[in-house]
Amino acid sequence: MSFPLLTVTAALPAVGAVATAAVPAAKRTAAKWLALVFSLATLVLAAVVLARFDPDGARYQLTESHAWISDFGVRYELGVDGIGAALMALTALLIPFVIGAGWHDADQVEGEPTHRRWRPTQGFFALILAVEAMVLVSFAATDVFLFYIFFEAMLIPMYFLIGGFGDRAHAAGEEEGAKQRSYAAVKFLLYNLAGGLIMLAAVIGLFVVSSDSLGEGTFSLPELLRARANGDLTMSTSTERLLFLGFFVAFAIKAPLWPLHTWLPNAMGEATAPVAVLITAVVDKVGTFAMLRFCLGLFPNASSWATPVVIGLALVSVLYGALLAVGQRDIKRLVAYASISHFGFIILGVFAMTSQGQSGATLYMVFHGISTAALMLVAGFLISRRGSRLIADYGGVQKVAPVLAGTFLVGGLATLSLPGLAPFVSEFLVLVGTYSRYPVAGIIATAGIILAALYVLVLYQRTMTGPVRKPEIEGMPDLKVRELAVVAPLVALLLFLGVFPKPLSEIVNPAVEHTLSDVQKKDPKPQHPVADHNKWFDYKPAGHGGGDHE
Amino acid sequence: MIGLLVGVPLLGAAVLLCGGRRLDRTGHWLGTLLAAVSFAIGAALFASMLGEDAESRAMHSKLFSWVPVEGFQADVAFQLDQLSMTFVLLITGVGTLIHLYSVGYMEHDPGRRRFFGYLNLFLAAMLLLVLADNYLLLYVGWEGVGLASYLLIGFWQHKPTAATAAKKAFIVNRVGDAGLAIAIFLMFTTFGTFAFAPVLSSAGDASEGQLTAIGLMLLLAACGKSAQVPLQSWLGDAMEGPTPVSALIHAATMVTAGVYLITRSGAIFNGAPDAQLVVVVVGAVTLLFGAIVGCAKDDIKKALAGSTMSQIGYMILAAGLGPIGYAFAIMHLVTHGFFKAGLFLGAGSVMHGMNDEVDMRRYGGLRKYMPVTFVTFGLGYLAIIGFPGLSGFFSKDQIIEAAFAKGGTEGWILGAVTLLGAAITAYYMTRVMLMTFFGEERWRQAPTPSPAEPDVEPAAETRGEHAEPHPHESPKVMTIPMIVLAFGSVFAGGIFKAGDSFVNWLEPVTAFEHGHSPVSATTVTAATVVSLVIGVGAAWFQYGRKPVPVVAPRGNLLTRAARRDLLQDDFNHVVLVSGGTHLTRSLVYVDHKVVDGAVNGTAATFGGLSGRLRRLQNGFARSYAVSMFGGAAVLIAATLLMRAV
Amino acid sequence: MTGVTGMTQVASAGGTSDAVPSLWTIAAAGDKLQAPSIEYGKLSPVLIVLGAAAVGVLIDAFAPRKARYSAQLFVALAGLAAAFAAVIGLAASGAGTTKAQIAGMGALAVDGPTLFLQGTLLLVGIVGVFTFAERRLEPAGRGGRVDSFAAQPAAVPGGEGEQQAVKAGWTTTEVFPLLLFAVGGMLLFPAANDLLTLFIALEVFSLPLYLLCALARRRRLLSQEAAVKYFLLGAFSSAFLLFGTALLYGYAGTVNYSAIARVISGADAVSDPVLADTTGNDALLLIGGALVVMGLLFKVGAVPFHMWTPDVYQGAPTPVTGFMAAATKVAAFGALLRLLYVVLPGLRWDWRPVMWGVAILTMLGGAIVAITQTDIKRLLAYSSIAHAGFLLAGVIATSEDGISSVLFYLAAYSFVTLGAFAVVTLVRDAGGEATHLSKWAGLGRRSPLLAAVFAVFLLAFAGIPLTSGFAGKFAVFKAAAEGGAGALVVVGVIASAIAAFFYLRVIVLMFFSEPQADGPSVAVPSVMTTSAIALGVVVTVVLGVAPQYFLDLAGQAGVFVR
Amino acid sequence: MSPINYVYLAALLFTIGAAGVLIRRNAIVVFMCIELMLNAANLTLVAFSRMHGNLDGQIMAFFVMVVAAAEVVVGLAIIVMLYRARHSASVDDASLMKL
Repeated sequence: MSFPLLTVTAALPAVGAVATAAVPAAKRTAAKWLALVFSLATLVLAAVVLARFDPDGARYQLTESHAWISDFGVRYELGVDGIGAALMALTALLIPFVIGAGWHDADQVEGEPTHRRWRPTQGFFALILAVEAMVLVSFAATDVFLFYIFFEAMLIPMYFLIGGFGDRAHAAGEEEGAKQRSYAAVKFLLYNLAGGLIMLAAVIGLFVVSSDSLGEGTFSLPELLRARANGDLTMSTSTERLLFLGFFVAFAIKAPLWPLHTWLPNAMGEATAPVAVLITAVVDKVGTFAMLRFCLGLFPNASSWATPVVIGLALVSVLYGALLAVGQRDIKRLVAYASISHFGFIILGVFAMTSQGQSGATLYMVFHGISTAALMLVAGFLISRRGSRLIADYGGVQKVAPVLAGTFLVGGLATLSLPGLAPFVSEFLVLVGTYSRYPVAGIIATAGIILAALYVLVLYQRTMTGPVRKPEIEGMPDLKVRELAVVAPLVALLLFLGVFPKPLSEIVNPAVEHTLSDVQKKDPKPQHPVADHNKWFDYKPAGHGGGDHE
Repeated sequence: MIGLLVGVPLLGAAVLLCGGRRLDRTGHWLGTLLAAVSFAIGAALFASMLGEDAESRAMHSKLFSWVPVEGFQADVAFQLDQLSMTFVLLITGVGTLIHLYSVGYMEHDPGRRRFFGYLNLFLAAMLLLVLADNYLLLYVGWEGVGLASYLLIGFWQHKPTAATAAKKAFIVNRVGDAGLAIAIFLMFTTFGTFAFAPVLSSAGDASEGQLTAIGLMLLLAACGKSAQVPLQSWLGDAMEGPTPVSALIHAATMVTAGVYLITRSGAIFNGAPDAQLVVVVVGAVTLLFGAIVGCAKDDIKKALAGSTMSQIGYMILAAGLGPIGYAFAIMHLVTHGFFKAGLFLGAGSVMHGMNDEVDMRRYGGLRKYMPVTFVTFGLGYLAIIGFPGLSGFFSKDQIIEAAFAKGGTEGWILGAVTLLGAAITAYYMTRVMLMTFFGEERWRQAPTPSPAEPDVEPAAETRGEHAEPHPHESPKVMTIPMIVLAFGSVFAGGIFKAGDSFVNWLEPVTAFEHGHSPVSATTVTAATVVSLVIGVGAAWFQYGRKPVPVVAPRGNLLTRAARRDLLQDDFNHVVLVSGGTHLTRSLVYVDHKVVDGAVNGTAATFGGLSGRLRRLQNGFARSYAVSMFGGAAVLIAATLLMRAV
Repeated sequence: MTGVTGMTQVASAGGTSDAVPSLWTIAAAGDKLQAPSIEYGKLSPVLIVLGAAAVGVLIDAFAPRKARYSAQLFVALAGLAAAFAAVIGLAASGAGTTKAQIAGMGALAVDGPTLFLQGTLLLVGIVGVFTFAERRLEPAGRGGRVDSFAAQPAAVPGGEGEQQAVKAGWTTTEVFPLLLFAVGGMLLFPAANDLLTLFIALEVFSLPLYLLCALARRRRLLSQEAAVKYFLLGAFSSAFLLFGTALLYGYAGTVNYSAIARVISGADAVSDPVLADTTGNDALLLIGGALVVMGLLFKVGAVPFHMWTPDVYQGAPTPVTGFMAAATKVAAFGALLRLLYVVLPGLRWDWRPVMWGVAILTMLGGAIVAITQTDIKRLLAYSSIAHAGFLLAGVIATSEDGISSVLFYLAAYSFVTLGAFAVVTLVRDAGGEATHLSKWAGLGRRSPLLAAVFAVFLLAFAGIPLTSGFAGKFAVFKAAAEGGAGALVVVGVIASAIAAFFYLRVIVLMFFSEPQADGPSVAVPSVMTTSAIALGVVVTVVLGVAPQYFLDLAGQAGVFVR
Repeated sequence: MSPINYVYLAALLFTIGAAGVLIRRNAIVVFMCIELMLNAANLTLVAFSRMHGNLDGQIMAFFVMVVAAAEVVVGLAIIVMLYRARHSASVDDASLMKL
C-alpha cells in the first residue's frame, strides 16, 4: 500500500476548507492567510504529483483503489494519466492566485448585518478550497460514479460562491444586483444540475449494461476500457449512442458548448472576477476533460458517430462566441463569450481525433486557464477601482495606470493567442490537428483567430487608450503589490510555456495516444511525406538544377 | 552565435519594458547600444560567411525542440544563409541608425524608454522572422513584428486616431497571418513538416494544385504584411506612429517581409505558375495603386507611405517573376530600404523643425532653413525616382527589364505598367520635393482649417504646441543617420550592380536565371529615363511654376478618390465594419431572445403549469374525495383494460 | 347495527338454501376450535409498544397533572427503546433472514422487510417523541413550560375555556399514548399477512393520527380543519380498501396473502362447481386488488389520491406532520410492497402498467405543483408526494433489488423529513411558527448554522450527491432500470430536475435575499429537538457518504416470506 | 335465491354511500355515508362467506363493526370540535387551506 498521494492532494484543500470555515468571525484576515497557506501546500503536492508522474509509465499512475459501495459496483479509484495530472496541476496552480486576487472580495462592508455566526469571509475562502478539492478528485477519479459524484457536488459550493459574493458596486443598483446575482446562481446550478441528472440516467444505464455483459456491474474506468478492448463489454448501437448523449450533454453544458452556453455569461458576469476565473478556468475544464476521458473512452463508436455534429457545434461556438464577444458592453461578459469561443476550440481539438488536436486541446485547457485568469483578474482589479463593469465607463487608463494596462494587454494578447505566449501553441496544434482531418473545419476555425484579435483589441482600445475623459479615471491607482504579485507570475508563466511547452506536452502526449487507441483512430498521413526532416545541407534551390540555364 | 542576434535586442526589450522609471534617463542609449551590438554580430557573421565558398555559406543552428507532438515537430532553430544575411544587415544596420535618430527625435517624449523597448522588441522579432528555419517559427516572428508595429503605431495612445490605426493595422495583418497559418496546415498535411529545407527541397513531389494553394495562402500573408492590394489599407493610417517608426518598420524592413516570404518560398512558387501569375498581378496593381494615392496626399508621410506601397509593388512583381526576378526583388528591397528610410527621416526632420506639421501645403522654401535635411532628402529623392547612377536606378531598371523578360503579352503589359509606375513615381516625388523645399514659405500664412479629408489630420497636438513654427535644422544625432543613409541611397545600387555581385551572392539560395527580354537592356533603360523625365516635368509644370495653394483645391474625381485611398476604407467601412456591427448586434439579440429565451421559456412553462395545477387544490374536502373516487374508477378501468388487451 | 342485520340475512339464506356446501354444515355443527398458538417472541415489538400505549392511557387517567409529562415521556421512550431492542434481537437471531416465518396463525409475517421497517419506524417514533416533547419553544404558562400541543383540545378556539387552560399552562399529554398507538399500528401494517390484519392495522395507526392532527396549540382552526379533512378522506379511502378486501375474499375465499396468491397462480383451484362464478372470477380479483392498492396509495400520498397531503401537513402541529410524513410513508410502502410482491405477483402484468402511470403522475405532479408553493410545510408536503413517486419507481422494479432499494430509500427519506420538520418548528415569530416562505428570507444571515442544516436537508431532498437522498435515488432508479423501467428512470430524472428548482428557491431565499425587518427569530431548542435534527444530519451524511453497510442491511432484508 | 345478489346489493349500497360522500355537505351525513360504505363491505363479506361456506367473512364483519365503532368515536369527536369552533358542520366551510 503505497502512500495515497492523490487522496492527500485532494483532501488537503478539503481540510483547509473546514479549518478556514472554523476561524472565528472576528479573525477574517487569519482565515485568508490560512486558506492561502493551504492552497499553496496543495500546489506543492500537485507539483509532486507532476514530478512523480512518469510519461513513459503505465497509463494510469499513482493509482488507489478501495471498495466503497459494492452494491452500486462503485469503488474509490483514483489515478492520473498525463491529462489528469496536467489539469490537477493547473487547478492547484490557479487557486492561490484566485485567493490572492479575491483577498478583499468578501470583506466586511459597512451596514452589513453582523452575527456571531455569520462569517462571509471565512465562507468565501472555505468554499473556494472546497471547490478545489472536488475538482481535484474529479480530475483524478478513474471510477465513473466517483467522478459523477464530485462532478455534481462541486456545483453546490460554486453556487454559493456565485450567488453569495458578487461585485459590491453593481451597475443596476444594489438590490437589482442581488436579484441578478441569485438569478445567475440559480441558472448556473439548474442548468448544470439538469445536465448532471441526464448523465445520472446514463450512468445508471452504463451500470445496467456492464452488469448485463460483465456479470456484475462496475464503474471502474480501467476495467471498463479493458472489457471494451477485449470485447467483453458489448452494447447495442442505439444504447451506446443514448449513453454517449447522456454523458456528452452533461459535459457540453459544463464546457459550455453552443447552444448550451447561456448560463456562463450570467455566471461570469455576476460573480466576482476570482470566482469567474474559478468557473471558466477550473470548473469548466472538468467538462472538456471528461469528454476526453469518458465519452471517447467508453463510447468510441458513438463518439465517431457524433463527431460531425459535435465539430459543427464547436465551430459555431468558436465563431458565435467571438462575434458575441465583439458585441458585448460588459467587460466580464465579453471575457465569458471569449471563453465560449475558446471552449469551441478545445472541443474541436478533442473531436478532431488526431494526436495534434487532442494534445492541443489538453494544452489548451491548461493555457486557456492561465491566460483567462490573467485577463480576468486584471479586469477584476480594474472593475474594483472604478466600480463598473461597463466598457463605456473607461478610457485612457493606460495613462494613469500603465502597469495595469500593460498586464491587461498581455492577458489580452494571450487570449488572442499571440505567438510566443502559451495559448498560441495549443491553438495552433488544435487547428493543425483539425485541419489534417477536417480541412474545411480547420479553415473556418482559423477565421476565429481574426475575430479574437478584433474583440481583444477593441476592448483594449476602449478601456485603456484614448484621452482620460472621466474624473474617476483621473485618480485611478496603478496595481498594488498584492495585485502585481498575483498577475506577474501568471504573465511569466504564459511567456515561459509559450517558448518552452515541451515538458507539459511530453506528459500529455502518451495519454492522448492511449485515448486515440481507445477510439481506434490514427493520424492521417501526409500525402508526400518527407523522408528526412533535417536534410538541410543537401538542399538545392528548385529551378537551379532545372537545366533551363542558357 | 545566431541566437545572439535575436537574443540581444530581446534582452534590451525585456530590460527596458520591465526596468521601470529608473531607466528613463539612460534607457534610450542602452537600446541603441544593443541594436549596434546585434549589428556588429551580424557583420562578424557576414565576414565569416564571406570566408566560405558560395555553396557552403549557409549556417544552421538548432536551439531546442519547441512543440513536439507525434508527427508535428517544431523546433526553435535558426538558419542563416545569404538571403537571411542580407536582411540581417539591413535590419540591424538601418535599425541602429534609426535608434540613433530617435534619441534626438523622441527627446522630449515622456514615454521614450517604452519607445526604445518597443524598437528593440521589433528588431528581435524581425530578426527571428528572417532567421527562422521553419515556417512556424517564422510565423512567430511574423506576428511578433505585427505586435511591435501595433505598439509603435499606437505609441501615442492618448490620440484616438493612433489607437485606431494601430488596431486596424494589427487586425488587417491578422487576416494575412491566417493565410500564413493555413499555408502551414497545407504544408503539414502535404509534406508532414513545415521546415524550410525539407519542404522546399521536396516541393517538386507535391501536385501543382497543392503548391498553388500553398502559394496563394503565402501570398495572402504577404499582402497583409506588405500592404499589398487588397490588404493595403492599414499602411496609410500607420503613419500615425512616430516618424522613426514609419521609417524603420513601415518603409525599410517590416513591410518588406512579404517579399522575403515569397522569395524564401521560391521553390513552391516555381512549381505553381498560376500562383505566380496572381503574385505578379497583385504586385502590378499595388504598384499603380500606391503611386496614384501617393500623388494625391498632402500629408508628407502619407505621400511617402503611398510611394512605399508602390515600391513594394515593384518588389512583389519581381518576386512573382520567379528565378529571373528574386534577386532583383531583394536588391530593390535593400536599396529601397536605404533611400526610403532616408526620405522618412528627412520628413521627420522637417516635421521636427515645423512643430510636427505634416501638411505639405504648409511647408515651402525650407531648403535654406534645413540644408542638411534638404541635401539628404534630395539624394533620397533622386534615388527613388531612379536618377541614373543612383541606387534606385539600378534596382528598378533591372525589375523593369525582368518584367519585359516575362515574355509574351504578359511581359509587354508588365513592362508597360512598370514604366508607367516609374513615371508616376517621378511625378509624386517631385511634387513632394517641390512642395516641401521650394516655392514661397507658406507656413507664415495664417493657419486655416486643414482640408476636409478625414485622413489628413494635423498631428500638431502630439506635443501640444500651436505657436508659429520656426524652421530649424535638426541636431547632429538626427542628421548623422540621414547622411549615412544618403550615402547608401547613392552608392548601394552601383555596388550591387557591379559585376552582378549581389545576384551571385544570392544565387545559391534563390537561384537565378537570365531573362530573355524581347527588348534590349539599353532600350529599357532609355524608356525608363524618358518616363522619368516626363514624370518630373509634369510635376514641375504643376507645382514648380505656379505657387501651391494652402487649401487643397477640390480636384477632379480621381484626385478626390485617391485622397481617400481610392475609397478602399469606405469600401471596408460599408461592407465589413457596418456589416459586422449589424451581425454582432443581431447575434446578441438572438442569443438573448432565442437561445437564452428557450431556457427561460421552459422554466416559465413549468411555472405556469404549476400555477394552473395548484388550482385543483381548492380546499374542499369533497372535491378531493371526487378526485379519489375518479382515481379509483380509473384505476379499476385501467386494470380491467390491461387484462382485456 | 346494520352489520348485525347483514349477519341474520346471510344466516337465514344459509338455512333455506339447499346449495349448502358441506364445509358449512360441518363448521356450523361447531366441532371444537383448536386454541391459537401465538409466537409472542416474534410479535414482541408490537406488543411492547401497544402495552406501553395502554400504560400511557392509564397514566393520563390517574397520574396527577404535574407528573404526567415526565411519566408519559419515560413510558413512551422506554417502550419504543425496548421494542427497538426486541427488533434488534430478532434480527440478530436471524428472524429476518433464515428463520423468517409467518406468525400469529398466518396473521403476521415476521421477515426481513418487516424487521427493517419496524426498526426504522421505532427510530422514527423515538425521534418523534423527542419533537413531541419539546417544551422550550412556546412561552411558558403558569403551570410551567408547555409543548406545541393544544392546552385544552376540547375547548373552543379563542374561547374562555381555552384561555384559562393556556393560562393554567395545561398540556395534552395524551399525545404520547396516541403516538404509541399509531406506532403500534404502523408496526403491524407492513407485517400484516392477511387483508383483515392489514385493515385493522391501517385503522389502528390512522385514528390516532386523525386526533393528533387536531391538537395544535396555535392556529387551531387550521389544525381542526386538517383533522376533519384527513379523517373524512382517510375513512373514505379505508372504506374502499375494505370493499376491495371483501371482493378479494370473494375471489379467493380467503384473505390470507399467500393463499390468495396460490389461487391467483391457480395452484389450488377450487373444485366446488357452486363457487365457479365467484372463485377465480378475475373481475372480482382485479377490482378488489385495485381498490386495496388504492387504499394504500392514499396513505403514501400518490397522485391522484394525494390531495389530502398538503392541507393536512400544513394544518397539523409540525411535530405531528414530521412524524406522520416519515412514519406513514414507511409503513404504507411496506404494506404496498408486501401486497404487490406476495399477493399479486401473478398479476404483475396487470398492475405494473397502471403503477407506471401512477408513478409518473406522482413524480411530475408533486414536483410541478411544488414550484409555486409559498408555505414551507406545503412545499415539503408536495415534495413528499414527488418522493412517493420515486419510491413507486422502485416498487415497480419487482425485483429483490427493488425491495431493498425502497427499504433503503424509506430509511434515508424518513430521517431527512423528521429533521426538516424539526427545523421548521424552530423558526418562529409572534404568531407561532413562521411557515410562510417570505418569512424565511435572509435566515442564513440571522442564524447561518440552522440555515446550513436546513440546506443540507433540502439538498438531500434534491438528491445531490454525497447526501442520503442521492444514494436512495440512485438505488431506486438503478433497480427500476434493471427491472426494465428505463423510461420511468428518465421521467424520474426530469422530475428531480424540476424538484431541484424549488428546493433551490428556499436556499436562495435563506442565503441570498436580505432579511425582513419583522423577520422571525430562531428559538433555541432543548436537547431533544437538537438531537432530532442532529440525528437527521448525521444519517443524511452517513447514508450519503458510506451507504454500503445500510445497503447490505436492506439487501439482506429484501426477501418476503410467503 | 343465490347469495350473489347480496353482493350486487352491497355494491349498490357502496356506490350510494360513495355518492353521498361526494354530494352531501354536512360532515355528520358524510360520515354516515362512509359508515354505509363500510357496511356495504360487511354485507359483501358475509355474502361471500356464505357462498364460500367458511367463517372468515363473518368474523371479519365483526372486526369491521368494532373498527367502525372506534371510527365513530374519533370521527364524532373531531366533527363536534369542528362544529363548536364554527357553529357549522359543513365540510365546505372548512376550506381555509387551499392551493
